[in-house]
Amino acid sequence: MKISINGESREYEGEATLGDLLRFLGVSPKSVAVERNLKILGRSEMESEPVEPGDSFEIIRLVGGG
Amino acid sequence: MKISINGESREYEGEATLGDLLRFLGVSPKSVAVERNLKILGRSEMESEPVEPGDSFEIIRLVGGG
Amino acid sequence: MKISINGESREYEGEATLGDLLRFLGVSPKSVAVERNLKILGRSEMESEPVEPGDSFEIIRLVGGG
Amino acid sequence: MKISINGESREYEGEATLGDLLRFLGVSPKSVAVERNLKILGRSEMESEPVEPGDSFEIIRLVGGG
Amino acid sequence: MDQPLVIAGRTFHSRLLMGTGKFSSPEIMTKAIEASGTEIVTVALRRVELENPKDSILGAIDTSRYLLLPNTSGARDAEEAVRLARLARAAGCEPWIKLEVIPDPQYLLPDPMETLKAAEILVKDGFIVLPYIQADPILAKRLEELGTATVMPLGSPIGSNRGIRTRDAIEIIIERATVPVVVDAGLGAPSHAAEALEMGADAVLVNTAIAVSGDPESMAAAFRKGVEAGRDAFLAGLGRTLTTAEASSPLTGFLR
Amino acid sequence: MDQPLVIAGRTFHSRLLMGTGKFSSPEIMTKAIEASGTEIVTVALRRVELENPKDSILGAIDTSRYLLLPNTSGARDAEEAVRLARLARAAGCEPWIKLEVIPDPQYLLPDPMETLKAAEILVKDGFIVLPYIQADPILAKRLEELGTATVMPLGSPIGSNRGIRTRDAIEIIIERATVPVVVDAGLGAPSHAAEALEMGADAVLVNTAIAVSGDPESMAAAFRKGVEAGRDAFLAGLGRTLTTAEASSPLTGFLR
Amino acid sequence: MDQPLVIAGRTFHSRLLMGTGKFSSPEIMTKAIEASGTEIVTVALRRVELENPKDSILGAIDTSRYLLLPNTSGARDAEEAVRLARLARAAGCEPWIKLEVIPDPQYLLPDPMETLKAAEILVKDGFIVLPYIQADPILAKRLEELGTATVMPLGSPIGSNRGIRTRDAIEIIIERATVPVVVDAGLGAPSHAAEALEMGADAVLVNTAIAVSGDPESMAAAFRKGVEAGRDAFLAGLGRTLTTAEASSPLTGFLR
Amino acid sequence: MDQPLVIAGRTFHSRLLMGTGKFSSPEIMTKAIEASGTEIVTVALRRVELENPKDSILGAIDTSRYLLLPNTSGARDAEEAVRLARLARAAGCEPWIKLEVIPDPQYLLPDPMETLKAAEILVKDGFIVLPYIQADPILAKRLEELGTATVMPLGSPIGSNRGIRTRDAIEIIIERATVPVVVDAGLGAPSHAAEALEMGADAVLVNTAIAVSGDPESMAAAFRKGVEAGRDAFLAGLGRTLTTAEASSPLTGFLR
Repeated sequence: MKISINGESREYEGEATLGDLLRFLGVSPKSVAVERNLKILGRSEMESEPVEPGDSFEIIRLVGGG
Repeated sequence: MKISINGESREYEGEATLGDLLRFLGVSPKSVAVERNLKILGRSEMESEPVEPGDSFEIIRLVGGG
Repeated sequence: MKISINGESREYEGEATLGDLLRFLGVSPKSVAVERNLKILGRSEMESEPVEPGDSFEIIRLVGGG
Repeated sequence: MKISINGESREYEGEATLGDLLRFLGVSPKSVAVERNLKILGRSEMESEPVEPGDSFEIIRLVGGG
Repeated sequence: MDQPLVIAGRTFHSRLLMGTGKFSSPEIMTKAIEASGTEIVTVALRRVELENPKDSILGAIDTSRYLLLPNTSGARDAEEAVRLARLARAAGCEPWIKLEVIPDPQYLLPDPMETLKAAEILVKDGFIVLPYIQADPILAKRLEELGTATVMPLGSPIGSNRGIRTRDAIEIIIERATVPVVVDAGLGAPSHAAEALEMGADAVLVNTAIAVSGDPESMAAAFRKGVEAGRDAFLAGLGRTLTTAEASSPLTGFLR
Repeated sequence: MDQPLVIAGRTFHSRLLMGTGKFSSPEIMTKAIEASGTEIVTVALRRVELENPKDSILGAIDTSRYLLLPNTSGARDAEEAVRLARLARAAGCEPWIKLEVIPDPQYLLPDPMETLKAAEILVKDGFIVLPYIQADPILAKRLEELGTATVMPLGSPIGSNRGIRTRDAIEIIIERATVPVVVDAGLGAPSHAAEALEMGADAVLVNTAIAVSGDPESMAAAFRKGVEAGRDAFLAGLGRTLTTAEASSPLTGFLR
Repeated sequence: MDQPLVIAGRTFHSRLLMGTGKFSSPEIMTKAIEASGTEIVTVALRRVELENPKDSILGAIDTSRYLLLPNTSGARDAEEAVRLARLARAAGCEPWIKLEVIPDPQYLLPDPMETLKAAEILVKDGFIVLPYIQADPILAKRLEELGTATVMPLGSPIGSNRGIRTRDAIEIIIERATVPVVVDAGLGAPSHAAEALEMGADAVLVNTAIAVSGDPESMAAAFRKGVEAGRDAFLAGLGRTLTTAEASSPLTGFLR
Repeated sequence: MDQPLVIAGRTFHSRLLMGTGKFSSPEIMTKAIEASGTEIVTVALRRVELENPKDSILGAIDTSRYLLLPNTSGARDAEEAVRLARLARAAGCEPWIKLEVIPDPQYLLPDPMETLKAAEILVKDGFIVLPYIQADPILAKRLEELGTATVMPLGSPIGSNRGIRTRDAIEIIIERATVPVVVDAGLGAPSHAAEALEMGADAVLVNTAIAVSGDPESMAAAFRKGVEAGRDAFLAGLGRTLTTAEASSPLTGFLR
């Protein structure tokens, strides 16, 4: 299915939960925040949140800053 | 009748137009602005604007300022 | 005899050495410098330096300063 | 004869007065000061001051400055 | 040749705006206004004193020669400022207003939010708005976007005579503004006014330094010259500053 | 009414001394001198270039209108300075000399000891001596005691355009001097010149800021106005500076 | 004895907040954090790079010892700032946020109106808000009234190393604030940090000056000492400044 | 690693010299000396009071731990200064002398010529001379050439607490000196001391700011930290200052 991650359009054929997607991307859920279609997901929701065609995800992490 | 001018309550028995009132007070209409019951009066309205019991007037003039 | 100490004229009838004079004044030689008639005395000279009529002494010590 | 002018050694065969030398050089006496062998010459001396072999002259003028 | 100062389409040849407060007499004020060469004088609004109803500053200012610029001094919020602006217009002034919204009596610092709110209302209401503000480049830009005719950042607190203590921010405001920048408040000496113009400010507003001087007329003339000096220098182009020296006399040492 | 500036018994109506170095052409220099209103122009001494013997600055300066003030630039010690002063006199200048003894080519800072030594010799020799010095109040007093006609403390290094970076010391020099204090060097803008006069300095000397400006004639006029503005303000009396504000409009709040 | 710094009921013994940007490596950053003695480190939020998904700053900061203070850098308006704050919380941070709303990439100056708007929303949403602002005393007071935990006025533009160029305004902010005042941005040297604490600021935030130093670890230690020096001096009580001198040695002249 | 401070071949690990004047009691002075970490304390010389002959500062200073540096305060000319230096040596001090020749009681400014004269005599006489001077780079160089062990330019008048008001000149002195530069006088806060060391000064001397503080012991500790902070920062390398900003957070805007 076609989804958008951090502004890039991607083909994704994996399992249809966000947990799977993050594992697929190699991103540890503990260190990030995720928006699905502009809705910010809580820690607990991440694993089971579905991934559906056309979804748009923002995956954000902490970096150095002043 | 009882009216309020610039925050002071006054007895006024003169003619019942603002023009009369200003003359009575010795104020030249040309150099001031007047609010009647919070309504700002235009130059043209001043002369004929009625003065009624309980009216509250603010008579404002220009002074030195920075 | 009449001598001058730190600008004040004094009568002094004690023994005729500076060592005696300092003891008489209650000044410890270790903590001061002495000029006799504008000649600065070395540590070793102090004890035996004579005191003669008309001598003028400056007795200087260290104080707080910036 | 050999003379030095402003630090440069020169051959000069002209008349033996400073006035001649200045005219030869194209320098107007009115706008300069001259040292002959470190002696500063007054206005009046300039014309007739002799020029002799080995003399050293400094010819100085005013320029823009702050 | 210099361009004249243009505010809201109106042309001025003087870059010195003058306030009329604190003068010891109308005569002294009139002389100072004359000497300053100003074309814009600010005034305030207050209640007529009923014991003394004739008193008016208008007698002392020839409104055919000077644009009267009423201010909203005394207003602590946007609503009071708007009311004052409208009263000024009703009193016969042109719809020009020096907008100041000052909640703070000690340092007389303007309120950025209330100033913005009042500016929006007054611009819509057809006023030509000259807002007095902190030297805040972002605020200045927002006001300009709202349609104010100028921005008037402060150099230092009103009447403090401290000069331009907000130089960095005013430089940024000048760099970015598309409306005239008038440095207002705190200018205590002609050198301060000259500095503002040298920085590229379009004009300055001065009141206290002139009014409380030992000789207001001379001080007004001094500020006039200071403003002209600063403007001329800005146009002629100032040299860059160096951390070392640069000889003004030829460097070829004497006899070398 | 202002008193004129008096140096060594001679009266001047301008408080701006101008240097003649670094101008791109004699014509531009002449125009700038004219525009500055100065009555004293400084010049340097150098060897005649034998390839170009006719060249002289005198053609460009009307010595009937301006006092030529030769400087001793290039002198690194007292002896060279004295020699230069005497050469200047021999070249037909009046016995006025701007004494500068500068061992240091990078910052062009004057040598206090050599300056003092040269001043003593030149005063005895009948010169009217205007010494260029660090802003050192004790040195200034010593020179005055030796009989110099002025003291000329620096604001910042020559040609640096940094303005008055020695304010504290110059204030002390002014407070104590019994001869005119002329602030010299580093004045890069009319606001700097105005500041000096506002502080109570008797005059300023400017060269680089005018000569290297994009428009020397306008810049000279700007400095003239800056100097006049500062002097007028000093005479009129500047207000004191405050750390808080002081309202220029009546403090009785609006409708209160 | 000094009181510890208390922000939103939480106690800190260090008055130096440290930013984590611009370090050349995580190791150097970790050493600098350690040397600074800080208890609060700021971080930013950005998209995960999908090519490099493992990379995280969290590995380099022991969150049991340091409070992570995420900032809203990159937000140009209130809405983006609020979104970033919520993402930070969702990423596992405590609900503390350094609020910065910066529409301007050149000087990185904060927007007062958008900052106020975002602060109101975030305070209602349960965040502990530390807003980065211009040194505007009225704005600071409004934010405090909205319930922000501190105010963080800037000394000079971010990363400029210019120090405290807004001293007058910061003094007023400190005089009036009832929440801690943290001077942020532009502090380029320990002397700048010491000055802020001597003025009575409760803390400072430093990033660039440490991160880009030749030796970040030593510079962090230097800032730690500077902050402690300034705080100690503020508590001990600084002497007043004089325009004249006051002898430190006895004034009875020698032999007099 | 830092090099220790070396003066005349003697090594010191503290870069803070401390004066002993103006303390309210010997106990408080002793505690402050301890807290400052200093290794050099200055003292003055005065006549013994015959009514109170026992009184001596030596009881309060452990001369095995601190180098006593007598000053020549009270001397108005070279001759008095030399006499005082010799008396200090006769009183048992090592031949180190802080040379100050001050004709002026109001601003306590040193006399450059008399200082130079006294320095020459004292150096020949075997003294290690630390002269207190105006911030005059040429004078500093001359003293160094005469063989003084340091130069001690003033930041501002003694006891004025104004900090470094002679920054430009001190920067030049530091750039050129081959002996240690000790900034003396006027340092009123740890930030001033830190600034001096950041500029590259080798040490500072502080008295009034510590002695007259509400808590001299804490203030001494604060100056110690300020000096260390400034030195560490100088060694670590300070960033350059910018007129614009430079982001500390990544510039890739959020979600962009």
